[in-house]
Amino acid sequence: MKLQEYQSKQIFARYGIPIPKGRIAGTSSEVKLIAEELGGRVVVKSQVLVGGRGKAGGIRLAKTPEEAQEFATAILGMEIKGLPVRKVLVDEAVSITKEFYIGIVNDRVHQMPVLIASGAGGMDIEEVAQKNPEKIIRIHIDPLLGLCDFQMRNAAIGIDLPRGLWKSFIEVIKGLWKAYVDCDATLAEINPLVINSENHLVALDAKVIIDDNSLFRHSDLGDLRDMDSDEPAEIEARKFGVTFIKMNGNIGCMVNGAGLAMATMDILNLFGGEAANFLDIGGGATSEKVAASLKIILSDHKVKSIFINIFGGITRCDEVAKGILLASNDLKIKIPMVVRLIGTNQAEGQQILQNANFTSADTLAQAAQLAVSLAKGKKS
Amino acid sequence: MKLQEYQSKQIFARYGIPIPKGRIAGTSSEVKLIAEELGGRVVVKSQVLVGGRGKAGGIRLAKTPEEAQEFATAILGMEIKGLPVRKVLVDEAVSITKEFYIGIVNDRVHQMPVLIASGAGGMDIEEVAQKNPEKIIRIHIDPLLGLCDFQMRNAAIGIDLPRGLWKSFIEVIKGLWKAYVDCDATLAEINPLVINSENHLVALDAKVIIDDNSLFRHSDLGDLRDMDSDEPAEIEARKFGVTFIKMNGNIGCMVNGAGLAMATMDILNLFGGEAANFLDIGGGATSEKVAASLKIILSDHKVKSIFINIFGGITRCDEVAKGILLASNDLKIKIPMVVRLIGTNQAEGQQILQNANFTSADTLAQAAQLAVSLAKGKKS
Amino acid sequence: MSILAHKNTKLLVQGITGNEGLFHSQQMFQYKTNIVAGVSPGKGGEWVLDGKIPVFDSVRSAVEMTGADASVIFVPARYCADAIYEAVDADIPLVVCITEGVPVQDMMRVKRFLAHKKTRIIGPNCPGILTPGETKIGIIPGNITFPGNVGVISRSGTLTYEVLYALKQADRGVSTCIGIGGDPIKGVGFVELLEMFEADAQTDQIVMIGEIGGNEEEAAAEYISRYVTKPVVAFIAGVTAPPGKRMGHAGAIIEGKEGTAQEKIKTLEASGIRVAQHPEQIPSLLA
Amino acid sequence: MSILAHKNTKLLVQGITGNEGLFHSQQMFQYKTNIVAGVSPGKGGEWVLDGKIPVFDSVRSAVEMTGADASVIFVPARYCADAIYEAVDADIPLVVCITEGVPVQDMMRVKRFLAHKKTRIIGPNCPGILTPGETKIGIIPGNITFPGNVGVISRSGTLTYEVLYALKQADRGVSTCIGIGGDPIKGVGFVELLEMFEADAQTDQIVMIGEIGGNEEEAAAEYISRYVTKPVVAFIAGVTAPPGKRMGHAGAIIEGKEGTAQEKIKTLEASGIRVAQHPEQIPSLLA
Repeated sequence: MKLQEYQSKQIFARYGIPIPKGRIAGTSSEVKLIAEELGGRVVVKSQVLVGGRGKAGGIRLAKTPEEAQEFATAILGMEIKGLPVRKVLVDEAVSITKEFYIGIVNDRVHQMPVLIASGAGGMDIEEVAQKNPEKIIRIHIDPLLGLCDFQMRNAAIGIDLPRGLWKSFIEVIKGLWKAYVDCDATLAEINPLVINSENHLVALDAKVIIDDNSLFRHSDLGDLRDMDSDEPAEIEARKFGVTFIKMNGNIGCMVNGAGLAMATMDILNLFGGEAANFLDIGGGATSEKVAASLKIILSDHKVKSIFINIFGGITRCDEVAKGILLASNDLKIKIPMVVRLIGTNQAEGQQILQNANFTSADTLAQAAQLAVSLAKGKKS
Repeated sequence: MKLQEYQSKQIFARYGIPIPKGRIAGTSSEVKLIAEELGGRVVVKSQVLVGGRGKAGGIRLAKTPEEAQEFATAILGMEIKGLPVRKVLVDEAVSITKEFYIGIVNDRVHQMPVLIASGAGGMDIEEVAQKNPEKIIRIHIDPLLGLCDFQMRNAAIGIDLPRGLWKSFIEVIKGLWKAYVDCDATLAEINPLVINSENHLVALDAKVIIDDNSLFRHSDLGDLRDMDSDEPAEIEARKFGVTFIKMNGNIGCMVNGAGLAMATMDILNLFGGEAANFLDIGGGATSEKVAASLKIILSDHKVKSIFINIFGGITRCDEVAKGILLASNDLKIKIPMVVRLIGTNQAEGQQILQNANFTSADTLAQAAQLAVSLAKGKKS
Repeated sequence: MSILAHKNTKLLVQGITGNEGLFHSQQMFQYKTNIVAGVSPGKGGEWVLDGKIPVFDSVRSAVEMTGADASVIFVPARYCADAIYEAVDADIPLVVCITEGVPVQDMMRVKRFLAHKKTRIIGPNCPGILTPGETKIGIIPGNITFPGNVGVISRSGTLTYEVLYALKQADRGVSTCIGIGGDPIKGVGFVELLEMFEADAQTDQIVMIGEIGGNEEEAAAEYISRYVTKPVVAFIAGVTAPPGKRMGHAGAIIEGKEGTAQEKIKTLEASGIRVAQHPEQIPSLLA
Repeated sequence: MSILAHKNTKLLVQGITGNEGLFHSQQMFQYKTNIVAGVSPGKGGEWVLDGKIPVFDSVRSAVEMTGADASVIFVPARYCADAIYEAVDADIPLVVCITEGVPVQDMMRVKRFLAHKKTRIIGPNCPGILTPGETKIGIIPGNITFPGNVGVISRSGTLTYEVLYALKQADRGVSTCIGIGGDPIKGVGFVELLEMFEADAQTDQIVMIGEIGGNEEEAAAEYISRYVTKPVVAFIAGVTAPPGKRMGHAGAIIEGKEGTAQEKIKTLEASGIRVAQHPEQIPSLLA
């Protein structure tokens, strides 16, 4: 779960990381008031969960409250990479003398968190990592011992931080590490961390991603999810514990298991078709979940055929079959469906569907080819 | 550093461990007021840092505020094992249906903390450990991972706790572990932990010992040290960073290093003498520290001779010699002194003392024999 | 023979009284898996599966009383790390963790804790182990495969079933099938299992099912080219997955340039491993 | 030869710019210890000991630049655990920690962290290592002993010097002397060093100096009776220490019945080890 910049900054502030004075606003008149409070020179920052906000004109430096209001009006009307801007963060303008990157992320290859630091902050850190890997300091953190002081000093040394700032730098990283652990983050990042004209460190931008699996122990953080950043269909799917991601094709997919769902999309592609979505109904899907999934698939009007591929382990084929019947009766589905049910309670599931009018197939390849040809308007 | 019961309970309460309602008092009239507030039936508990308070009459159950006042008057006048009672804890009386022991202590043999639990609480746990070791549950704790839920359940199982109380028991142990870690305790103990008549767990007694070495990071805890429990000479010594423990003999000892100090006491014993004290001036002793140490030794009027045995490593013999001169001039010491200075700046040290009138000796055995015979009144 | 688990493996089920634990214990029991005990704190003393399997309050007591030498975990995600620690503390050599949704930081701590311990962990978020005709530890359906000479290793769940089913249709049996799970931080990985299959007399060839994300397939390719003499057929899911989109699977995030299906397929083929275009093609690529 | 440290050992001093670190670095330098670098965070680039020894900001950079293969720690107690982790992280094989007053829980975490690491820790709260005529790592005065065939192991500080001095008076030289420190949780213990002395060609006999508290002497007695062929002479301090009284030394708390000097002496003698009545008696008990 990605947090917005202002949410991430609020978390960092709780851990003693210095952030600019600022407030969140939803209207340009609020922005003007905040800019007046902050003394006039402010940065108006669109709050959307995509990169490249600056390039898209979603971050503007205003010299006066009036200018701030004007910029806010423009930004609050924007869409950035398809996402509408509904909120802006108004931060006091900070004069920057140097920029750094610091972040803590999960490193799946080394199976532990890694502290990443660079003297080349502010720029696209991924580009730096590719072109000048020696400019990126990587320090792995023992997850039982935690981040040690010497490691934070090594980071300071590695990015050539002036010695006078080591102490406050270490406090920043300590806060970042504590935030990362306490919030079950998979990423906690400050880019850029700057030295301002008073020679203090300030976190100008902030990004936190929370591990979705950990939300059971962070009821407070769960509320921070920004629904605006997701497709409405994705939000609807999440309510039912279903993972849905919209794709560009015209074959609606419903599969159990992420790996099988990907393989199903891949095989459609192999036979000349294209999936309209990734949809994993998860393990042990109930008939209600199945029906809801079908509804979500059908909300995409490009869908020309539906491919249901269920291999029952925890999931029972009879439950899935019931759900399909339920939904096709309710929704009076006219779009052709290819249904493949294998595994736990396979016989019972196929029995339920036998009387209804679904195209069935034994092999995955046959089923995929059928779905592709149906999408192309051929009769089954 | 041992904490008083009431201090330990205050710490436990901060970690969610249920303790009886109660307050600390220094006078019997306060005790009466507290007893009235608590509804009459209270336990008046002497606050001294020794075991066996109950047997000594230092813990009394009062049925009325008047009785509480009466008992407090008696207890506040007592000495228990030589320690004057200056404070009493007044706790509401708790009706007990079952008693347990739980504690977390450092286990130096296994080099990690150990959770100890027993269904035989309230009694002398050390006696139980000796006579019925199977009644004591020992669960070692990984100091990096911390105490796990399953270990706490295993403790509950091991002491035959009713299942309905597992959850609150686990909360108590979690609090105990957190207190132990946060306070750098070497011991955190509840004895007894009881089930009261409402079927709740309550910590009736509490003991916490803080690692003296950790006090630099617990400025708040340092203030809790109870000076009443120590010899005035020991308190005075601590001020100078000197470890002093009073013993029963008549030969004052000043040594650098605990091991050598013990060996020095041992050799006096071997040659028929007895040390008046253990005194370790520590490493790198200054002349002021040496002078203060001599003053402390002389505060014991039983002392008939003084044995100074310094083997210089960090400690420099010339510094020690200067301190000896300083003190013997200041205090006009008449008691015969045997001084042995070996090691770092040995020559300079011996030079300083050469002109003064001290008995010197080359070997430890000679020096010890001299000190013994001087204590027996023989001329050197 | 087989690897990891066989008919004499004495299985303990952690979380046996939960819905999933009970359902799959029944399934395993029907497969004749030698289930010797269940653990469910607070329910020790009960009996489940028609009074045939005793339930204990703790893993330690279950192991003491029954000699269990493997455990399968069905407890909810929030209790999963503790369940693993409990199994490790009781020195159980093999722990299969079916639970999905375990927080990543929990698993990082578990992995660090496991260093130099005797216990081997499979999972979490995995379908477990199936040694056809001998034992089933986890949730892989038993009827979609039969004993044979193909060793199967997979990061996926249901995709593994698809592959087992395809092998069965082609009349190819399996020595042992292991679903290692798709989470970014997990127990045993491809390389360790490749080593075991290479040493296993019953296994003549190996099927490896990977997916986008991480670098395990790349590490496996290197290991195979150096140390594995038996033929290996691979399949990688996620060729059409958009880079950076989360696929409801922590394992399916693409990191940097690495981890795309295309990269993995290239690396595997460069190491001389045959890569199937779709799951049902796998049998035809076997030796 | 000798054990642990010899004239080619390249020593790094952590905390070299502090009072104690600088004083003892001078002493070590005078003893011709091969000091190659110092570390003092924030002072990298300076030079100490008359401009002969470079100071680095981090252990890692010091090791990279100088190839140091041992470190001695003089940093204050509050920074000690971190200094040890830093040395371990830089894969230094031998770390001698002189600092006293390190919190016990810090050392418990250090000990747990060290499991299966390459680094060997001596101390904390110890006088260090002296290989007479070759190198001095720590604070043992160099002039109170000379090269010979007696190996010395001690839990104490100044008492060790007393013993070295007594050996010198009796014209007995030393192969290596190691003060392991008196703290309850520490690095290398008696048994590991006994094993090394047993294997060391230069060492013909061993002196072991213990004190009250813990059970290390008992464990050593058992080890000696099983595996040590060279003669061992022991001394135990604290015969007159009152039970339960803290002796300003975390190591000197008597736990339960175990750990009294009398018990230790009994156990050692029962294992055939000669125990001296006082330090100066030790030379006469040597072979």
